[in-house]
Amino acid sequence: MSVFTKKDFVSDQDVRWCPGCGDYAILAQVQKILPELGVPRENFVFVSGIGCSSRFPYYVNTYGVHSIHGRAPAVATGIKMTRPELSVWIVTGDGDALSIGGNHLIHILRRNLDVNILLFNNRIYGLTKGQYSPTSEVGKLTKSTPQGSVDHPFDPIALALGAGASFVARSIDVETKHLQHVLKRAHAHRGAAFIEILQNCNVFNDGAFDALTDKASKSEHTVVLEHGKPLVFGADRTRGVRLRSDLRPEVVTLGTGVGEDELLVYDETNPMHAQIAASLQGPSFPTAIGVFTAVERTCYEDDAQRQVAEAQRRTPPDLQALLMRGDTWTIS
Amino acid sequence: MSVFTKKDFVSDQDVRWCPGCGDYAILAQVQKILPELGVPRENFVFVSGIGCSSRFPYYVNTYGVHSIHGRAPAVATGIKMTRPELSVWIVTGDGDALSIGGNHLIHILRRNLDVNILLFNNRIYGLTKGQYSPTSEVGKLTKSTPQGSVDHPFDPIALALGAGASFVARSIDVETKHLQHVLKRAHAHRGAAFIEILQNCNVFNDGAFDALTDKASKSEHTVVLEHGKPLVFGADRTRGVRLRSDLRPEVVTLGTGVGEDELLVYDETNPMHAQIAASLQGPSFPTAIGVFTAVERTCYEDDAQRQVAEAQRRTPPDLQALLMRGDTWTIS
Amino acid sequence: MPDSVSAAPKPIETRESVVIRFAGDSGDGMQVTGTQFTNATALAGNDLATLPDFPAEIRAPAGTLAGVSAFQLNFSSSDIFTPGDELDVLVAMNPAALRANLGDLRPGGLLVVDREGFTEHNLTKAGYETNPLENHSLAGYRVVPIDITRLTTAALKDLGLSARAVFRCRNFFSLGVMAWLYTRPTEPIENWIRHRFKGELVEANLRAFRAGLAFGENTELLPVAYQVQRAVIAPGTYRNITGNLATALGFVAAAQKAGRPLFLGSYPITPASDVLHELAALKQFDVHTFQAEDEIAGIGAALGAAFAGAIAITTTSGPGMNLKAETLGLALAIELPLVVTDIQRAGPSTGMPTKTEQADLLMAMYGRHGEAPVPILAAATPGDCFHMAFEAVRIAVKYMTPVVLLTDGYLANGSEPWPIPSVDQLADIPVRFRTDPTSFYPYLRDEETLARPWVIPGTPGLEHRVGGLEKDVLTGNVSYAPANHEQMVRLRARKIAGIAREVPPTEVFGPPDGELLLLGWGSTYGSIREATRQLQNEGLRVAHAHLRYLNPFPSDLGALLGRYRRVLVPEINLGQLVRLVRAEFLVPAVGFNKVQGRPFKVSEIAERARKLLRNERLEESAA
Amino acid sequence: MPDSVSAAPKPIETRESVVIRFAGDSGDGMQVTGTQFTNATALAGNDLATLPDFPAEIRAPAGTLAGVSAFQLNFSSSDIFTPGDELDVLVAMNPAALRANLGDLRPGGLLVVDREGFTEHNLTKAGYETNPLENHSLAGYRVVPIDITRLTTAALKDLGLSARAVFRCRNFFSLGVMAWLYTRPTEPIENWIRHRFKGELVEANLRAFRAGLAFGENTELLPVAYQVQRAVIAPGTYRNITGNLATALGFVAAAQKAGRPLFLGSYPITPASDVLHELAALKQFDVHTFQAEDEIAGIGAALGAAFAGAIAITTTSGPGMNLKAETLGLALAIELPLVVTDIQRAGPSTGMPTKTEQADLLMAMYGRHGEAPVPILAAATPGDCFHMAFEAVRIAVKYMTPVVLLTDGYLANGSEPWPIPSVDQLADIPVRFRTDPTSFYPYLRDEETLARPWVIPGTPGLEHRVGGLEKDVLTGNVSYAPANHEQMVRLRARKIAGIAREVPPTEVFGPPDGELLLLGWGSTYGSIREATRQLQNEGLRVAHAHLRYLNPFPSDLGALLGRYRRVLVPEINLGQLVRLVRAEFLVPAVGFNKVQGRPFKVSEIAERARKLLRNERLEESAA
Ligand SMILES: Cc1ncc(C[n+]2csc(CCOP(=O)(O)OP(=O)(O)O)c2C)c(N)n1
Ligand SMILES: Cc1ncc(C[n+]2csc(CCOP(=O)(O)OP(=O)(O)O)c2C)c(N)n1
Ligand code: SF4
Ligand code: SF4
Ligand SMILES: [Mg+2]
Ligand SMILES: [Mg+2]
Repeated sequence: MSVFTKKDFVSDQDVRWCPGCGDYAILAQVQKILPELGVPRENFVFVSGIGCSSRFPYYVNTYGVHSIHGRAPAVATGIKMTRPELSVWIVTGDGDALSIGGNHLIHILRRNLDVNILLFNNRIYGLTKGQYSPTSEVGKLTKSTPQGSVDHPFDPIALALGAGASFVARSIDVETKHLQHVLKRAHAHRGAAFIEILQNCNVFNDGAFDALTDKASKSEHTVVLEHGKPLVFGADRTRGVRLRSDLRPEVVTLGTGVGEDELLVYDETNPMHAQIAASLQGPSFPTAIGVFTAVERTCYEDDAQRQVAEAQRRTPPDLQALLMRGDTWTIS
Repeated sequence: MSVFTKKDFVSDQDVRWCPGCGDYAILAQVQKILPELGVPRENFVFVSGIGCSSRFPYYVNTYGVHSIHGRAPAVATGIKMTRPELSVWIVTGDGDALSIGGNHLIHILRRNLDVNILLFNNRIYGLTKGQYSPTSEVGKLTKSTPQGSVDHPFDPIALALGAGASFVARSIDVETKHLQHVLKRAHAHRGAAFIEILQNCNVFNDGAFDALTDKASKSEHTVVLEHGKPLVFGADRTRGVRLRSDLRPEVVTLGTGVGEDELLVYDETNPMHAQIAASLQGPSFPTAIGVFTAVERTCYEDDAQRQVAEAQRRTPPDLQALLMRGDTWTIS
Repeated sequence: MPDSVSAAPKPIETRESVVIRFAGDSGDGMQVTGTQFTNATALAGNDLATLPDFPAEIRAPAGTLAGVSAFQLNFSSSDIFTPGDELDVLVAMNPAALRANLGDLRPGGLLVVDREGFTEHNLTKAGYETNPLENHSLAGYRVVPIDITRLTTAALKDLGLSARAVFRCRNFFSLGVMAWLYTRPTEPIENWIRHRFKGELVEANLRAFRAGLAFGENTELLPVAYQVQRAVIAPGTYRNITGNLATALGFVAAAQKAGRPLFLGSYPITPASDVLHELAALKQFDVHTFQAEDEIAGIGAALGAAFAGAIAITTTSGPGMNLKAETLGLALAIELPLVVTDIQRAGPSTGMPTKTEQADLLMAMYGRHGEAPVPILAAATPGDCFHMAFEAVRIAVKYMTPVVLLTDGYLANGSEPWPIPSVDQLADIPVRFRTDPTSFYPYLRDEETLARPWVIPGTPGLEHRVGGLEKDVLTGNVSYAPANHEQMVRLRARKIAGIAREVPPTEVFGPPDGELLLLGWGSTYGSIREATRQLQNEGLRVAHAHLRYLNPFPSDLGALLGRYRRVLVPEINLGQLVRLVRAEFLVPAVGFNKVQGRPFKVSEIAERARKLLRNERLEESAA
Repeated sequence: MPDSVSAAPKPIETRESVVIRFAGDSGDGMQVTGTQFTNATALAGNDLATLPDFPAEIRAPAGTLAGVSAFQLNFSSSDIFTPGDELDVLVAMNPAALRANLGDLRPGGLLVVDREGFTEHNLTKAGYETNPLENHSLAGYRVVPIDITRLTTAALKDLGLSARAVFRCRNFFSLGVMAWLYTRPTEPIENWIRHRFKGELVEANLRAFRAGLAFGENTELLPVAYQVQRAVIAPGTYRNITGNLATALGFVAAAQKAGRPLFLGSYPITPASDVLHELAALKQFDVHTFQAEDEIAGIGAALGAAFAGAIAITTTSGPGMNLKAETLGLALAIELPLVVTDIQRAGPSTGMPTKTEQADLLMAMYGRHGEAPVPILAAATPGDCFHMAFEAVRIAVKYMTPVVLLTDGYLANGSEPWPIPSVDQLADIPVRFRTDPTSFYPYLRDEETLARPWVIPGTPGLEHRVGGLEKDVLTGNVSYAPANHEQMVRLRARKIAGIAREVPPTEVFGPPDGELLLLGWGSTYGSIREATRQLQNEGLRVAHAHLRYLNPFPSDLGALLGRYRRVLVPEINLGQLVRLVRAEFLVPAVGFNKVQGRPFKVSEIAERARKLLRNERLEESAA
């Protein structure tokens, strides 16, 4: 296998996102880690739906399918079932994955195909020029909601957990190192790896994640989940998340009679921890980023392939015999 | 308003379910409670998709729509948004609601329209004669899975919680009293009330819930969630559910050094309790029935109607003025 | 004394053909009875055609009209094309079965009933106010009432079976009576019983069957037995096959001949589910079945599989076909091979799921936005489903295009004797994945077929992207250039139109020109063919052509239509093929339409044709 | 000295009509410029037609061809039907705009460019190797290079604005130049600036605009100004309206005239989203908008709203239309009023979302399984969208049926002066919910229209169920009876066919018979009408008929087609209407097809018609 570099993963197509769009940063991180995964370039397939985010495959010089709105998980399922050796990546948006494509998303998660799902959550429909999305906050003023949106949004993490996902994570477009790390973890995970990537749409929803990305405020507004480590955050790492007796989280300040040992020590294999981390929501709580859940579960395509192999072992394929099955009679 | 009785809610159509089907019991309980709700009969609308369960509206003498496969929540949304005063009931199956209709289900839950959703979960596709469904257990042998199904099923309760549902409950076809109670609670809840009703399909998945319904075993295999009460179960009510320090539940026997005060006292407004109750799964745990979650949240149609009213207050509707808006010029 | 087969055998008369229907409650085992009678008949060397008729409900209440299940068989010493218009024999196991089916029994036909089933309770459920066995309303038929339940019980009495178990053997008693009456070979039926049942049920059903045979032999109600001579049938090895099974096998054979895995993405729906069931049980042939969350995911996964290099198919019926439209459009835009099978049922909307119809042809043609042409094939008979499924894969692969294959509920569940093809004689389906990176362009087309290359992931140096946006005519990169779009739209259309070059010339049954051409497609084949034969026998210059390629049409079709004074197009819809040929060839073809969820009777078509020809003569004499 | 308007005014010449296009980077504000020029032109009393052309990308990189945005306007002292084939004037704000649009400028046309935009950097981005302003490649045009940026900056220098803010005022400078050149009234433009902008931006844009005016007045490059006389336009009050806005208003007006709430269930999609946006802002008219999770939920909710008694509509474009098929089938089976609007765009598949096409007609006709007829209407011009939306609601309610309304991207975003209807003169849409329980049957039909009664929940004593299974012809209860199904299939078809009784007679522009009929539908109206006029002026016996009712056809259409020797059907597709009329009337109509994501030029149609007529003469003389 030849050694690839980032530029081998840059396609010859002009990138057509708006200048300043968060998608650029995500593209760069993906292109950066791909050569490091030990997978031959020709074995990568990027599958997307429709949306700004879903233009992604055009820009990555691997195999790719820019499919239809919401349906990338279905297409990816057929690819992965047919060719389990391929490394299949789904790129999707909050509209693509959670509005029209919500059902395919939850089904691929429950089936646990070994694919990586990157959901670019900009909390807006970018490509169609700025309608609110299922992740937009209540009261969002957009072209389609001039008096403010009234629907309670999905929390993509909670939804993925509810669907039984075996790997659930969150990162941020501009957190390049963190994003790379999470991408690699997703690749390493056997099973459906779901990553919500908070992404700034600087044209239609600029600054949606400013609190989490501004140098000044970000350490107060994010907490990084690390397996086996307590939930500590803050510029000087003096704040932490503790569980109350009613199982609800609370933010505490360390030192003021509160020790690190009272904080929740994160266990990414514990589903209750994932629920607690998912429930951390601003402004009173820092937003959690990192790996919420990573548990082992058999992959759909492995089991499906095993059945094929088993059937072949039990009954060697004989087409003529198949056609002749049952009662036959011969006219001569 | 005239006083209705159960038989006013029986339509003139022959019920066409298989003899012995669990659907009969559910129909009877619904017809029983409807007259008790204080709603004029003509204000009820039953909406369903396609499936054995979805034949339900034909048998209830109210307004009804037997729509298309998976789409009942969409149709119900239009009805409820247009006419919030109607009492709208969705009847659906595990295939209808969780396979083809999964997306509409999670969206109506997040939007929190004030409807009642009865999901008849028989863990099989009844109407199409017995293929496995998204709630069938792994390894299910059906016509379409002669070597056993390989997909990890959805837990409808967990999925509804992940979607942000404001009311989530479970009952059982043959638990007539319990079912009536849960149905009434659902009706009383303002917002989307989701009830999973475990239902026996005696033709294609007979006995799926035997452990939970057999006289002999049921008290060992079910625990009834009651707000403010500890999780006690068992024939002689000597067993209970306690939370371990790692937040995972465990079954304990009362008396043997364990007192009721150590058990989880159920709080239906606490999302963590709902998650714990949802995680109780056989054979090592009793299955929880009752109300998992009941929280207050504004209803989509209320907010939507409020915007209409607000707009009308702000700008009295003047059609001619609307047509004349913007630059106009007159040719004479 | 049913056991002592005594006396001289009764006389045997010969019949050319017989139409028989077994009808009973859905719990009465009528499908089994019919199938076994059919197998025995096939082994007896008759030509035959069958028509099962299931109730719409899973388990309708016993004894009701909604619960009636029936199985019809036409067998003959000459060619048979349909299950028959009218019944010579009706076996009715209860009042509901009688009421639901009597209308199809010809005057003077033989009516066998289980007399004991005609209780007050059952009569009421069937909607009879008085017992038809007693009120002379059946005077026009040859009624043979038998106490089937009692006789079966007697035959099984020392087996210690429950009354319910005994009751469930009644169908084999009836089968025995009919097997005697038509001198069917009993061996295959008895063998099947031994194979199929376990424990005492083998003995029970054998006894019931033999009791039926003995009853026939002894009863005075049936003074003669009948025989139907062997038909002259092409040599070969045959089996009975339903359309759905043939469809499944056709796909397996095609994938095997292509040397590729077969991938089915599907969502259950009546009457298509059986193709999924069949294929799910054939994984040893490298068959991968995916029961998807809905029809969109079914076709989406199939398209993914095609991209990855499998022979990809999806199966559904009308309602699901709507949902596949968008992905079908993507498939034709990215030009990947994929077969979409629509096993039509009565619509619109949920319609009548268990009933047949041919009303999805125009949707197959036009049911997508934009200019979105796809080839359309349609099977004519149950066995033909095998060949058309195979052909659909061949075309899809050769032309890098999705193909729509149409069958219907009648073909799906109907069966016919099928000459089993020799695997060696099935043509290979060449699959050549491109692997050479020199001068590679994803949309560089084969000059003859206009197909683009099939390049699968895992091929080094050929990494490329496909998608639904309009593409540059060569590179496949996104292009909004106006002229490029027009070129692509026309190329896609030309590619499909070009398939006509290998559509076989239209076979004509009858004179190459004449007064009338009956033009059909799909499952009306048998009825039209038989009607044509009758008309020809009347000396009329009538021919029949049956289209298996609906898009593109065979290249000789226009000329062919022009050689007949009239073109009549019988369809189980309101006129769909007729619209296509009128628009294409400007011929004044007229439709003959029936939309009742069931096939044409031969007599209906023949009568309509006669009327048309009479009018023609009238017009001429008036002119 | 831009401020001192000195010297004698320049001479003014008169033109009959002018086609002008403003082109620049998407950040250059060309849509605003065009719209303001249009408004001023409308107020000047000219007839006009416009064509905006957006880039496909949200924000393509500045200076690239992909980022070019343009707005075209044709204005005249006589009737105008199209935005014009060829440009008289092109304003190009940068090299990319020049390159993308120069091909449409007529030889000798006026080319205004911002000279400073032609930097090496920008030239490269546009793909120019040398500067066209310097290499004589523009010799065939009257080039007016202006230092727009410098002049704007100068005019705004003491306002303390950032360079970026100043740069964004350049479009008003260009507008000023053009307003001077064509003697447009400046008042409305200045008023608009005052209204639209805030703070110092009012002053900035006013100054830029006036600087442009002054520049025109003073520059030697523009020796004369032009005027275009008022057109003879029917009296009334006018506004400019785009098709999407007109569609939205048509629905609001219809719901108001029906006295019912308007319910829109929709999922955003280009180019349909604006209808959702418009309606979402009109809640005071009892408008309820539901942005659904997908197109299926959009139509599903609309159908629910119809059941509940609202005027229910759903809007989408091609890809979404596929997804609505199944619910549309349910709507016609349960017979509830519902309008489905398909604002067509270039397909197949994702295609070219921002480009126009007319290729969804056959999908509207046939894109559902089973026999599933619906009425189809199509708007001919932007303003006509209002009337057809209104009419669609009227028909839906009167006939209790879903209706498909077709418009397209060209109509959606294009605009035309629209005579504002008087609300009093819009007919009421009578809605009569049935409330009387005596002899109530859900499917008892009105004898004339065959419509079933509309009964809404909340009505005591009329509780009933509707669904997609086949229904008894009277009670609506589930029925599988064969004859009932046929009756229902034919009733549904007859109901829709019967609408023909109130389809207005086809208007013919030109002689009532003759050599050639140009038959069109939808947004080709203007091009065909103008081409017809030209051909008529050449003395040819050519007429134009334009269909706004595609299903059922007007009852006079067959006879009409028969009165012309030839029928030519120009369509922005591969021939869809032409297939329908050929099939229906067996007329040898031929198609003229262009599928480039943009409208026909008048000259293309005229030329094709001439050729056809020449061939006809040739054939005749050869005969
Ligand atoms: C069937 C269909 N419906 C609607 C659309 C229009 N559409 C394209 S992308 C999109 C939403 C995109 O939002 P998101 O997935 O959040 O992507 P973003 O552009 O924000 O990255 C919509 C509604 C479409 N292309 N196809
Ligand atoms: C679009 C569409 N796809 C498929 C079907 C076939 N179908 C009808 S019901 C059903 C599944 C029913 O399962 P469930 O919802 O669990 O209902 P049950 O019959 O078990 O009560 C399917 C696959 C259909 N009617 N329409
Ligand atoms: S619209 Fe928003 S999401 Fe789309 S490319 Fe532009 S900035 Fe990015
Ligand atoms: S198939 Fe199962 S679910 Fe359906 S009616 Fe029969 S028993 Fe009930
Ligand atoms: Mg988005
Ligand atoms: Mg079920």
